Amino acid sequence: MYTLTGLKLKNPTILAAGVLGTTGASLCRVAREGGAGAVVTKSIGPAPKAGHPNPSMFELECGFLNAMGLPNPSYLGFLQELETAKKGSDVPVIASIFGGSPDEFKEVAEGLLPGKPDAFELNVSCPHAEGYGAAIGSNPCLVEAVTAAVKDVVNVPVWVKLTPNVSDITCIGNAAESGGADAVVAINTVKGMAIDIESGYPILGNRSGGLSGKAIKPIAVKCIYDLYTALEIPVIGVGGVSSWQDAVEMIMAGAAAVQIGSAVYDRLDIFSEISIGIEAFLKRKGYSDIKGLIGLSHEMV
Amino acid sequence: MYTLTGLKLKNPTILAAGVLGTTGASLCRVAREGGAGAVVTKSIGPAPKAGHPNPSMFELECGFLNAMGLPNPSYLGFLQELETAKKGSDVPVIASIFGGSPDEFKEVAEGLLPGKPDAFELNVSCPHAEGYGAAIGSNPCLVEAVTAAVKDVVNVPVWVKLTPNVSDITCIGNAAESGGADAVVAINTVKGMAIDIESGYPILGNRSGGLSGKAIKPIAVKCIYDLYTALEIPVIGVGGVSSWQDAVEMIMAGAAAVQIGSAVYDRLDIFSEISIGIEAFLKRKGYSDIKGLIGLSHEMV
Amino acid sequence: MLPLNATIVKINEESPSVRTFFFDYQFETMKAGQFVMVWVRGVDEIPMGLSSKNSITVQKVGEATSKLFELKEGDSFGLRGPFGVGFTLPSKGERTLVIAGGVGAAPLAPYAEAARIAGAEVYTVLGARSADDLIFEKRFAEAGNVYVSTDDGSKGVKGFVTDVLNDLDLSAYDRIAVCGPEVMMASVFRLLEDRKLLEKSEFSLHRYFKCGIGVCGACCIDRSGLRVCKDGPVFSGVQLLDSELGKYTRDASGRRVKI
Amino acid sequence: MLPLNATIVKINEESPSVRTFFFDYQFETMKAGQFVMVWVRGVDEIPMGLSSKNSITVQKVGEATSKLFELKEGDSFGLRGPFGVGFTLPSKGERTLVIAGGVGAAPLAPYAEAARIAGAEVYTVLGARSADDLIFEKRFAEAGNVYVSTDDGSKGVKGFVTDVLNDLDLSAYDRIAVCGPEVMMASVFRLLEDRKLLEKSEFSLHRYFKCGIGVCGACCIDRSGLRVCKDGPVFSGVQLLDSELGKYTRDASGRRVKI
Ligand SMILES: Cc1cc2nc3c(=O)[nH]c(=O)nc-3n(C[C@H](O)[C@H](O)[C@H](O)COP(=O)(O)OP(=O)(O)OC[C@H]3O[C@@H](n4cnc5c(N)ncnc54)[C@H](O)[C@@H]3O)c2cc1C
Ligand SMILES: Cc1cc2nc3c(=O)[nH]c(=O)nc-3n(C[C@H](O)[C@H](O)[C@H](O)COP(=O)(O)OP(=O)(O)OC[C@H]3O[C@@H](n4cnc5c(N)ncnc54)[C@H](O)[C@@H]3O)c2cc1C
Ligand SMILES: Cc1cc2nc3c(=O)[nH]c(=O)nc-3n(C[C@H](O)[C@H](O)[C@H](O)COP(=O)(O)O)c2cc1C
Ligand SMILES: Cc1cc2nc3c(=O)[nH]c(=O)nc-3n(C[C@H](O)[C@H](O)[C@H](O)COP(=O)(O)O)c2cc1C
Ligand code: FES
Ligand code: FES
Repeated sequence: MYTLTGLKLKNPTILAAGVLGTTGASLCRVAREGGAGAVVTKSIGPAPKAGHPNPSMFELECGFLNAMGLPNPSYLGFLQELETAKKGSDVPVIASIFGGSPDEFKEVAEGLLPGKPDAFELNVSCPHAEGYGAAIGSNPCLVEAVTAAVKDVVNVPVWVKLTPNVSDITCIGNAAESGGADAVVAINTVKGMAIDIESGYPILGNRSGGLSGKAIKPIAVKCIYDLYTALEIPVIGVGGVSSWQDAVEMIMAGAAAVQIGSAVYDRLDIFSEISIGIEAFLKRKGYSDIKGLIGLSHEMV
Repeated sequence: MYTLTGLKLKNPTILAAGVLGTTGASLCRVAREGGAGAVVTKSIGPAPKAGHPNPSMFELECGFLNAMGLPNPSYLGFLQELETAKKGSDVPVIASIFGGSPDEFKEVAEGLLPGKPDAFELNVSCPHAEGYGAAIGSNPCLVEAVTAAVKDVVNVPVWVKLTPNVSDITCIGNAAESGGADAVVAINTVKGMAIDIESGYPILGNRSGGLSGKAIKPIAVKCIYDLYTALEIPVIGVGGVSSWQDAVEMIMAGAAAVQIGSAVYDRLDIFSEISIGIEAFLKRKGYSDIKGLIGLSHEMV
Repeated sequence: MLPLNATIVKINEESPSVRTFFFDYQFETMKAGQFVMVWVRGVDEIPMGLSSKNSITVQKVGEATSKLFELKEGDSFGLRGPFGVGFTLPSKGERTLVIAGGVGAAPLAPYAEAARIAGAEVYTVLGARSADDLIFEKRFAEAGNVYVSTDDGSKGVKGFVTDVLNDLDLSAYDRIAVCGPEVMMASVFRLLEDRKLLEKSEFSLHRYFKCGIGVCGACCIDRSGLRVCKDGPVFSGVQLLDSELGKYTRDASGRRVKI
Repeated sequence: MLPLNATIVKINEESPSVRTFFFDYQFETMKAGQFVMVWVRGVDEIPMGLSSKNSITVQKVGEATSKLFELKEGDSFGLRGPFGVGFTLPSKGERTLVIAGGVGAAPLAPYAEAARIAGAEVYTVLGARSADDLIFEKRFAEAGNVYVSTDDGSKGVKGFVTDVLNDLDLSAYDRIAVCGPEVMMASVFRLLEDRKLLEKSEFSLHRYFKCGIGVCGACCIDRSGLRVCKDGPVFSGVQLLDSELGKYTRDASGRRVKI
């Protein structure tokens, strides 16, 4: 058992937003069969959205590209899924939400409150949805306003998920902290695209999208490292984690917990596998819990 | 033969800055044995610099991390190398330069003019050298000023190399264009880091550095695609090219030529290999030269 | 994997609304029931079962399939795959019942053929709206016995595949493989559930796919949370107990839509 | 590759300023002459030849090597490698001459051993400042004959290895492998050039390494532009004709420094 922003996590591995998080049943499966310590839902918005046309995700030599386009059934449509998730999973369920303005964020958060999410994660970082996500998340003022707006109407922890597609992620992290965030989550996907050379077509239906998986781990580690220095609140690490070694690396960079997205491609029980690996590492190194590892690399000079 | 900003390239593959570019002899070897269509020198500054302590580069599962720290013998020390390169290589030699201000850039450019470089490439994009590189390259005003300053004192083409570590690379590209740049080069490395979990130490001597190689290709393709739309001047593509397919992909995204850095790790003659591959592709597809491919993906809708 | 470029080498008209597209790439490791993501460039990418190592068999229903129908030999599309879990092959001597409705015959024809090659006895119940819409009757016949049903009675039994099934001793089969419209599959499911034969059965499901590789979660079914694209599309009848099969599906936004 | 974690299992004092560090990892594919990048955490990463599959032999000269000398059994450092091109192994029956000066014996001891195992006749000229500074004399002696020279005459011939070489019929050897201080290697090079024996010879060079993997260009030599870390560190004498050997080297900034 491990406490993060007041939530009791089964272990420090968390399902990342937008991955296997569209239905309540799927979230329960990741928690129970997959062994995740907590799960984050698909990002939910104010109105139903079909998302971008396919192809919306594919594997690259290194990592994955996706441009889902925030498909979601709206908070009204998602409420029943959230209830299922809360009932059937034995771990905290964090509702990821998005909107085009502080008011929309507020509306969605309030709309989901009846489903009793254990926390909210604000998606101000999706790189391929016009007017949403990174459009907000690269502007510190908007990030602070959105965070404050949601904090105002909920009394569960609020995490803010950051985009790496900015000159200085710590400046956005600071804005979230000022807005009252209980934690930041770093990082969302990195802007990227791929072209089919036989036809000349960009492969994604949306032409460009976000890079995830192994390719972005060093980028995530650097963002986490910098945020750990800059902020008081915890940093939750995400981006390219696919082994317990990756998780330990992020924790040493400053992550208080790690989220795992693309790596469910290989196996669903990656969460148990990684949390067992972390435990074994702690034991071998003589640490009583992961607290001793968080930010360790900052002390090595 | 292929013309780019007035230079006659043997083929559209160019050695990237900072790779095998410290000595004149090495540049000649890449041109002659490697088959590069043009070569760019190591970035040269106003005073000798030893660079960061080792480890300064290593291979990751996907790509490479480096933090060389712009080691260079100063323009005075480099003049004889430039002369050797010009004498012994049968292709254009582009001098990469850096400085901490428009005046320093000017000083270095003027200092190297006796070596008769065929063009200058302004490094405003190195992510791990305080006060240099990306410190300038994320500020549009400075980029414009630096470009204009160098344009003022040289009468060969000036290329400006951009960093992807900004919210909007097209805004920096526009600044370079306004400053009089003849081309932009995209991208330099992406900020990243890695930690040794056995010891907790960041692996790079400089703690963090820049990601290159396969991991960053989708990021580079996206930057090139966006710059092609935003600018009038040519975009030279770089980042993760290690096959002719990668080169064609970048060209279709909008690159007028490609630079190759990390991939010399596998084989030095990657330049001939890729230019032969491009030729064969053009022939198979019935194009008379690469002009027909440049930016092709923008027409596919 | 990136989409590979598949060039059409032959097009067969199977019925007024169904065509088979043969391409110049062989999915050598393909198991019947596995699917590919077919990228109709500039339009959409959609899942299609492999009807052989180098073909898909497509019913024209909407934008992407209509665009496919405009393509000619020499034209090309993108392909990713093969993905997902296929039908379990029978062992030598086993009696296998194949139940195919409409274009559901596409993944089942290679299954019947592979089952025959494995030395099983193959029986097929093939249903369609009319005689014209029957697909792959010849391939199934070459693999074993075929019982035909058509809604309009223009060939075989008039009615649905379940009408044929009611007349068969289903307990005599070791394996039952089903693919077809969801309403039909739901009827077959109930029938097999009543006769306590679900353990022997496998169904190939159809849900809205986005990634096709088990990451995005668009295709998950209730209440198991199983992913149709990765844990399926072929599921055993037992896995589908207490499931959404025949009740609802989800659209691209994730909203439930009644069946 | 990321640096692997090597734990010191034994330390041998070879001379007052040279120690061998044995570690708990075996570079099974190592060829004599190849090197590893030794990461002394928090200090520096430096190249070291492998003196066996699981050891490096280090002369204390500056910051990083001094820090290594502070380490004890059970301590660890990082290792990347093995990198570069090693010495060419002789064939059975060939006569091989090994010329080692100072800590240059480190990569040559495993070479002499491997040559002997390959069935070659091995002769070693081993030079050092004084008897105390002779390294691996026993390993060389077990592999074949050893001629010793010391600057101060405390053992063997008083003088340099070249003084020993002048007395040998060098044309009688099929291969000549050389490693030692640059001034010594330059003398040997000139001697072999005079006697037209460069074709049989190989030299292991020492230049300032940054990446160690052939990308950064820090270690390139004139006039060939060859990379010492990747195309070397072992070069044939012919490759070094008209080279900077014995004339200048480059510091970390790339500036030329006279030798
Ligand atoms: C595993 C699997 C195998 C399939 N095999 C075959 C086959 O062998 N032959 C065949 O003709 N059809 C098959 N289908 C159905 C086929 O995918 C749809 O008919 C096709 O997607 C319709 O696309 P459209 O653009 O023409 O129609 P649209 O007008 O876009 O939509 C019509 C209907 O097609 C379905 N559909 C559309 N897009 C998708 C999508 N991305 N994923 C899933 N369904 C979608 C939806 O039910 C939708 O209501 C299979 C589906 C799945 C899931
Ligand atoms: C291929 C190769 C194999 C070597 N094998 C051995 C060996 O088996 N045993 C041994 O004792 N020494 C070996 N050396 C030399 C060894 O690398 C240096 O002695 C060591 O780097 C000194 O580091 P320092 O911090 O103690 O000294 P410093 O005080 O940093 O420098 C002293 C001198 O060491 C050299 N040096 C420092 N850093 C580097 C570097 N990154 N790359 C190359 N040279 C450097 C320079 O000549 C410098 O002037 C080898 C060198 C090379 C290139
Ligand atoms: C298919 C897919 C969908 C995603 N959807 C969302 C989303 O809805 N909201 C969000 O904040 N992040 C979303 N992400 C980003 C992930 O949560 C995560 O930040 C990113 O993928 C990096 O982690 P990874 O490398 O472990 O996948 C999505 C990622 C993928 C691959
Ligand atoms: C070892 C190394 C040194 C580099 N030094 C420079 C440099 O001095 N100036 C510069 O503009 N870019 C430098 N770069 C960046 C490359 O020129 C190139 O932009 C980047 O590596 C991406 O290309 P690649 O993936 O082909 O390596 C360096 C890259 C590497 C790997
Ligand atoms: S379609 Fe994405 S998980 Fe099945
Ligand atoms: S040290 Fe980098 S190329 Fe040799």
